[in-house]
Amino acid sequence: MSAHYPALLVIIPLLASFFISAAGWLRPPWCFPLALTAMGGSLLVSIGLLADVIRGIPDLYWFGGWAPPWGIYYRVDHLNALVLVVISGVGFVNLWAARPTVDRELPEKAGAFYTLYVLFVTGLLGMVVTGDAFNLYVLLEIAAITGYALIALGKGRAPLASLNYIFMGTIGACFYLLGVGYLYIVTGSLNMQDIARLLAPLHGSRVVTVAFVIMMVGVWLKMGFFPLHAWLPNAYTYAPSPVSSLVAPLMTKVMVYVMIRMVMTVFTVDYAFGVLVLNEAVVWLAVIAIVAGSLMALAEKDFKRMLTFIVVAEVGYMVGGFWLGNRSGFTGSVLHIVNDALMTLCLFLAAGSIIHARGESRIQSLQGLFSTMPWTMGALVVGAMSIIGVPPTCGFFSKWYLLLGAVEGGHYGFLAALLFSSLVNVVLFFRIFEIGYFEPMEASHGGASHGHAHGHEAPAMSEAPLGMLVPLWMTALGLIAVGFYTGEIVGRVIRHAIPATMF
Amino acid sequence: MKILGLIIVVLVGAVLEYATIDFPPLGDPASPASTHVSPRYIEKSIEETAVPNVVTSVLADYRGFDTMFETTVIFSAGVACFLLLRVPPSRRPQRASERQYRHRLTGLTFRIKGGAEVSLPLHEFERVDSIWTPYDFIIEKVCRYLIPFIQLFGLYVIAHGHHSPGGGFQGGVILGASIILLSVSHNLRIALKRMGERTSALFSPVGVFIYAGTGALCLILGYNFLDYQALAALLPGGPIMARSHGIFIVEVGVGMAVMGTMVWIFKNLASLGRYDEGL
Amino acid sequence: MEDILRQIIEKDNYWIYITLMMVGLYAIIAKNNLVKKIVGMNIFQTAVILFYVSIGVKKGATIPIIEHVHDTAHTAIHAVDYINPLPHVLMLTAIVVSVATLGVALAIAITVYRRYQTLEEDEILKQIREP
Amino acid sequence: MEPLTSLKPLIAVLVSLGVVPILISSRNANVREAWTFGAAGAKFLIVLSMLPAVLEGQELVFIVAEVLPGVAVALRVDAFGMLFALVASSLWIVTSAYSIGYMRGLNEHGQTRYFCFFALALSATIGAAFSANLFTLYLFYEMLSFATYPLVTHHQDAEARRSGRKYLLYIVGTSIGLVLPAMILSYDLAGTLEFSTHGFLPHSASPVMLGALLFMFLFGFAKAGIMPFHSWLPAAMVAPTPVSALLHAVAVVKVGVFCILRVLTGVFGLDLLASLNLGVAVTYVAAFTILIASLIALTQDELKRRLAFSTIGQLSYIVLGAALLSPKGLTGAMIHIAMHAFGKITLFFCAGAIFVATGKKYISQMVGIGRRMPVTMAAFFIGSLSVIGIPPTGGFVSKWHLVLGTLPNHQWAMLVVLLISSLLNAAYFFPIVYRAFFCQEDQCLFEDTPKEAPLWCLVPLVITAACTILLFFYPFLFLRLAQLAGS
Repeated sequence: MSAHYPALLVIIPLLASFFISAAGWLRPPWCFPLALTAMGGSLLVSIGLLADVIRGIPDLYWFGGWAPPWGIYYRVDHLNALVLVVISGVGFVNLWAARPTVDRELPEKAGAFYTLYVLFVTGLLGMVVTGDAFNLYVLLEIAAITGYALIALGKGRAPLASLNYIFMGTIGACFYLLGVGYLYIVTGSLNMQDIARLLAPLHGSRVVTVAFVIMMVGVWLKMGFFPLHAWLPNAYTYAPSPVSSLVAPLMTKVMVYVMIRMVMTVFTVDYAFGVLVLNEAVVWLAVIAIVAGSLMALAEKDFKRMLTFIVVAEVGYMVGGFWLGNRSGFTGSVLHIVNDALMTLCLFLAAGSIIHARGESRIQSLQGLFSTMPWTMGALVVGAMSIIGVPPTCGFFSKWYLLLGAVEGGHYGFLAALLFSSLVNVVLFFRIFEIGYFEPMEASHGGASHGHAHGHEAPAMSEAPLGMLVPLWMTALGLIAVGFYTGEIVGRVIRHAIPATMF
Repeated sequence: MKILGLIIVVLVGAVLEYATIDFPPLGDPASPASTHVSPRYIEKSIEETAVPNVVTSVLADYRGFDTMFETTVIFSAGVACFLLLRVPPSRRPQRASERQYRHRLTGLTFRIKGGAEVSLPLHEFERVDSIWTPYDFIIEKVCRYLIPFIQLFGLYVIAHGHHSPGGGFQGGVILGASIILLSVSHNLRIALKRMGERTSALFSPVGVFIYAGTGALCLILGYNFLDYQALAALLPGGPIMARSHGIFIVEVGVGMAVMGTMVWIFKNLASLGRYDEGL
Repeated sequence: MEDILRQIIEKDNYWIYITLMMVGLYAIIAKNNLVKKIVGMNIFQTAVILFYVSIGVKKGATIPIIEHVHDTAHTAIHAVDYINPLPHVLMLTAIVVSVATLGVALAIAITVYRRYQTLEEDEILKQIREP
Repeated sequence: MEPLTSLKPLIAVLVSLGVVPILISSRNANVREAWTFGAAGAKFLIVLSMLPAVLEGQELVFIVAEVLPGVAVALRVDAFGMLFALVASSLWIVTSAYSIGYMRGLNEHGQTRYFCFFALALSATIGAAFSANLFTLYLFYEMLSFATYPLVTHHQDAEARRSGRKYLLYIVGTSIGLVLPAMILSYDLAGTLEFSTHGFLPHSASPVMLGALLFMFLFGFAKAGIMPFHSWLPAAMVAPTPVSALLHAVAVVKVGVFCILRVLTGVFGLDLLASLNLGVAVTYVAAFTILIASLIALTQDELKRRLAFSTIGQLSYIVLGAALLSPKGLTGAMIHIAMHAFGKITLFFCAGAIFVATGKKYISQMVGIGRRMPVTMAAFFIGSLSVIGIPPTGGFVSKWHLVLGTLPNHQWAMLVVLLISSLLNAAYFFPIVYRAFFCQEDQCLFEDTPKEAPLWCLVPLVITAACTILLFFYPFLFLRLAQLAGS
């Protein structure tokens, strides 16, 4: 049975999405359970795949029974097995938290919402595990289109933000498609391994350089890498909270994975870091991304929008870490994909439950949160610790590898940017904790609590529903658990993913 | 904003142009694209899948997995339009809008003020939408007779994808277009009578499910996903013919999905999600 | 000078697709009306499709449908006689994707219009800035 | 003696962490306080149970998780760690008793939160004491910073908010800004972070790098209150007095100094410092801090701020002692942690008792208070004797070793600094005691009917005062531990 895992990984959620869509019309109450089985199924399969990879069983899957350069094939190796588990894990946990909001805001269209939700995760899972460049484009588009629609559901400026996201996202996807076209016209094959083999003699030619540049620009645009990030803050802020806590942790991280996959498998590392002298410039771009992201987050008035700028800065971490070109940088970047997905999920879930209870996310309106919503704020503190980089949480360890990579690569600009961004994160989050801790709730603040002077007796606890708190705390504890398991993750999985030629 | 646009456009154009210098000239048969992977498709297509139309065999068999996700893209676009636009009946404002009726025989139109209840012999009258659509006898009749043949041609295109250019997508679009023609020539309500929202909303998941289901069936029968030779156990003819049949079933699935989605998207877009009056 | 001219003439299809793509890109960036931007996006995607299809062309080759006569043994099929089917398959997918994106973009444009009663981006931004 | 793996250090750290959920769930105050007492007692007993093994030179090790290649979250109980843990856990018992009296006396709000974060801070302190490598030390150091923030800003008013902001800016800012890069650089140089008896940094590294690393560590551990990064400590006096007493006199600041000593002995190693004569530079920084802090203390009218500046001065004694690079100096520094702890906690308890009983904060308002609160002021006198270093109290023992430490390397300047600062200590403590007992008739602000602070406050400060005297006569426990750690 396990031989079929790579196929089952994508088929289970895909088939389930059709059933959910049909159930939306025939048996509406079945939608959520079906979505849950889909996510649960793909989570189990991805864990099975990770176990196979750790045991050293290579997972190659030929679709339609055709050999690679002719048919499409899936390849599960050390790099993407980890990302698979993260995606399906985040999808599964976030689905729990999505239910209260979905039941409240769009009860009639729950079927359609869960269909797009499951298709989004399917698109991401497929993108991570595929070995075919064009198939990656198709799955990229599935994730993109479902993402556009889900984001446009939000209130206020959501449709306009989603429209801008469509324009930038389509340009990015088309650049990627053009890059694949340029490689196809020169090599004649669409299979990643095959292209790499045929590309070796052509490394000097213009086409490969331009193909590389276009693909990178396309992927950076989709990932929201600093100069091309204009769509990200609005899209993730105005999206409904279950959507932003799904899209924010996953979309950018998977695109970072796609960048790493492209550079590692298709163009091969010694081309990217040897022939092309691009990586110095890219690391400096990442430095600008981190600094700019942190500063813009500092200037933000809205809590959720501040989180989106932190996501922009975190993308700078991953891209900069990878382009340092040494083993620690690579390990840090891949580990940061895992850690940052969890951290961003924890923060956006906390933001979601605050908005669910308070109705708005302006920073000024977060008064008295520690007394009214202690559990949510507790989880937010753990998430903040992880973003700042405090040891037991996982955020510290990926930052540790990134810093180590910067020191080994002698890139002190990147080191300074990382430290600067950590310090700015401290200021960002403690600004919110101060408001939540010191300022008492004003009178009649939407909640049932009454106003009072010095906050002596704590106002009534108006916590988010249990359905949102359990996943939030699962993520928070997950952050600490992953922190302690970093040794295992790096030792067993990431170390084998590093290409041999990387010094 | 315009100057920025110009600069970016010129810059990107130059970069793209820079690469074309190394491209093989147009149509040269020895270019890598034509010599590496595709010769096998052309030479072995008949042998392996008994489908003369190589594009269909590559589309549905060699790279069948791609096409499955392509159909999923269409399906997700349909669901997305529904999710974004459809105004659930419970939420619509209940004020009675003024209504217009036209007497079938004489062509006279009556306008009923909002809220007024009038008993009219409905079989003689037909409802006219507030956006006055020019009632044209010729168009209505011509379309009425034309649509069945369009649909027949659509089915032909789906079924004949093996031997002539065509296949699931093209056939599905033609079928969808026939329903859209009906709602354009008449009005949306008649089209809804022919193909309700629920049927079109169920056509697309069922269509894509046929595609993915066949693949899963091959999985259950022990072969890889979408490996149609597994169907030899169920269908007559050897493994080669099973591939051809497999491709045909998949084309039917795609046709259904595309038709359902096209109609569904059109209804949502045309009536802005209210399903009361169309174009 | 002469070989540059030959270069340009021989590779004219790439010129066309690049200009088409740049027109699309310019429309997306510079246009003010949202629907015009959507049209620009569609042009952009069609340009990429044109590029792919032009890869598959072979001089003197016919469409990739092999007429085989049932009774006679298979005469050898040479790849040279038929054009390259792979780009056509890929572009079927790309066309479907561009249609889907167009559909969703128009649906979202309708929700924008429903909310702001205008499709001009500057008017929308003005409405957002001072509610 | 190969290290013995045992679960005890982990239990010692986790016992107070485990009590937090119980504290949250317990409804009435008495149950909560009983649990805090129980946890404090249990922690002290566990630490005590490890004492005999440590005295024979045995080390107890427990590896929680191998987190990074060559770096693990691991606990190791050695003599130095045991000394500090003993002091911290024993004083927690006394302080928890004191804080019951204090919190009830002023019926503070948010007491559950107070006791929870107090327990968290203590588990972090003990964790830091038992950390086996620089990484675990940094982990508990950060945990302590964040656990004490709600304690410092307990009153939740504007002033608490400002001092909380300053507290974070200095402590978390320097730890992320300086200690983290320094740790990364030393890991890059040495490949490991395990403390070893004579330092793990390679001698081959460039002296400039090593010097920079040393000063990044020195100023990075801002909790030690070395001069440029000291002003968070007076600002933290806004906290309730038991917090200032235990944390800002004993636990938090001592962790800062403990980290610096660990860095000097475990990361660099005394011989490496001697070879690069970096030790002299550190002594000058410490001397500068001692003198300036003592001078500022003279000018402070608020009692707690004066004690705070005195603490800054005393901490730099410990850094100075270690930087003398002589065995005697190191022993003196390590004992001073214990002696100063008992002395200074008595002084803070007295300050708290005065505030509970009379509500007075400023020294100028305390003329003649000895007549009203004789026992408190007597304890205050003993405490100040210990801090100054006059014979009948423990402070003398550690000062004696510090002075002996300056002799072998002929560092007369340091000897002079030690003596002057002792004089300065006397200069800012004796006026308080003198004016408390021998005031002229017209200036006495208090009538002479004795009315002490509630018993819950009084008994702990008497105990700690008694301990300071006891430590003078029986300092052998701490002395033995310090000598073991020094060798």
